Amino acid sequence: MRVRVLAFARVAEILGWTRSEIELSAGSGTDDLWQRLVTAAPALAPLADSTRIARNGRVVMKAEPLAQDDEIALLPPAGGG
Amino acid sequence: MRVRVLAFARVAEILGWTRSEIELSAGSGTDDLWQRLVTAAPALAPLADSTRIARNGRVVMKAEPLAQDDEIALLPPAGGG
Amino acid sequence: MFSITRDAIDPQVLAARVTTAECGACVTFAGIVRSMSDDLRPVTGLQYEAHDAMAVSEFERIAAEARERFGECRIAVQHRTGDLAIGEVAVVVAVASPHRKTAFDACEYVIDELKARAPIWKKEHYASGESSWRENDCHTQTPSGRA
Amino acid sequence: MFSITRDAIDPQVLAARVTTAECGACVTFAGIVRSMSDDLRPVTGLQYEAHDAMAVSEFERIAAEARERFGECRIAVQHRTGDLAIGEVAVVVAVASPHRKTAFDACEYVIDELKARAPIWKKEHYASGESSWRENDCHTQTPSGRA
Repeated sequence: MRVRVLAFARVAEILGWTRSEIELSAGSGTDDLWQRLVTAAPALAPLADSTRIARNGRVVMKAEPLAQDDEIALLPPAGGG
Repeated sequence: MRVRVLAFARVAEILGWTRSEIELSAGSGTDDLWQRLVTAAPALAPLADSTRIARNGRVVMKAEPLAQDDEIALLPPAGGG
Repeated sequence: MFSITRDAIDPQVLAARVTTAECGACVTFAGIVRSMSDDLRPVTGLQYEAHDAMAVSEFERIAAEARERFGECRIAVQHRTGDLAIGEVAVVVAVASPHRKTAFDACEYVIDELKARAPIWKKEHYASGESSWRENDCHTQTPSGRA
Repeated sequence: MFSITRDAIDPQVLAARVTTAECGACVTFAGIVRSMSDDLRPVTGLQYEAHDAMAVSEFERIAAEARERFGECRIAVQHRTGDLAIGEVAVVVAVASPHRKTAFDACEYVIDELKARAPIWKKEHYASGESSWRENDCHTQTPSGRA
């Protein structure tokens, strides 16, 4: 299963990319994806509480199973305006 | 003693003019001027409570003596904006 | 920063005039001639007149009060007089400040007080051919100089 | 009425877009790049990025909330992304309504909520050569999807 991940602001700087396609085993959820990203970039770990995860444009309130071609966005705290 | 009188809005329509020079006897006050205007245009009388009088750019709080060349403005309730 | 004009008002000109490099927020209020009166009569146009000098003095006083109440900010006020058509801008209040709360509060205060206190008058012309001078609600009843 | 753009924003265009013949009031908020950060460091410029589609959806939700809370009004929101210099407009909220109280309240609500909720991020670049991502105060703490 392949999902598209969008990273923004501080999170993008830590990951070193703003968009990436990531291959996950079937049945993986948003929590597994986050864990995968933290393993690759441990500096992400402290941002766990402040980073919201959106799946296909909607912020997920707790871990959700992923589906092929999902768009997952990693959203740091808002700073607009 | 001669004063310059400016009238606005409804008051100007009743008086039939927007500016006029009026000759008053020495010692006259804003109250005498108002009375003079009401005599000439009785339809002004009902506007007594709502019309403020300004002398040289300042609203007078009670009757004040007039001086030669004063500018007296007759101000209906505000309607700007 | 404070004026009465017979010409069309450009809100953007006032906004630019108040905004400096220290300002993060600019709030602009534009009062526009509506096609309908408060009592729901179709309006064809408005006519404004003012005691220009006294109106400008009142704008200055109101702006000083706003700065005292809400904090440092830059304020511009322009009101138009003469005949205005539907959709034309009758008055603009522009306020710029480092933070937005001050700008919002000051802008609303200035237009509220302007409507209540500034020596400016408005005549509504109706589709029926009638017309009438419209008074704003006035929260301060000032004594007059008649007695 | 709601958009993210990489081009310069003209507040007057948004104001004109929301104003109809029924509107007597138009309140416009412009957020401008300041020369000084909140912690008083000299700023040379800002860099904004956004999740464009989610930001626009959030603008729409916030505007619907504002209409429900404060009454019928027309609302436009535009936020810029990319590199902005001091004095440039980062965001504009324009609200037009028959009466001014609705326009003021709705405009302030929209910018307050936009800053708290919209997926938009700002990096400040300082005269010192340093830079940092700045977060707004967020009154709604939304749970995340990690556990």
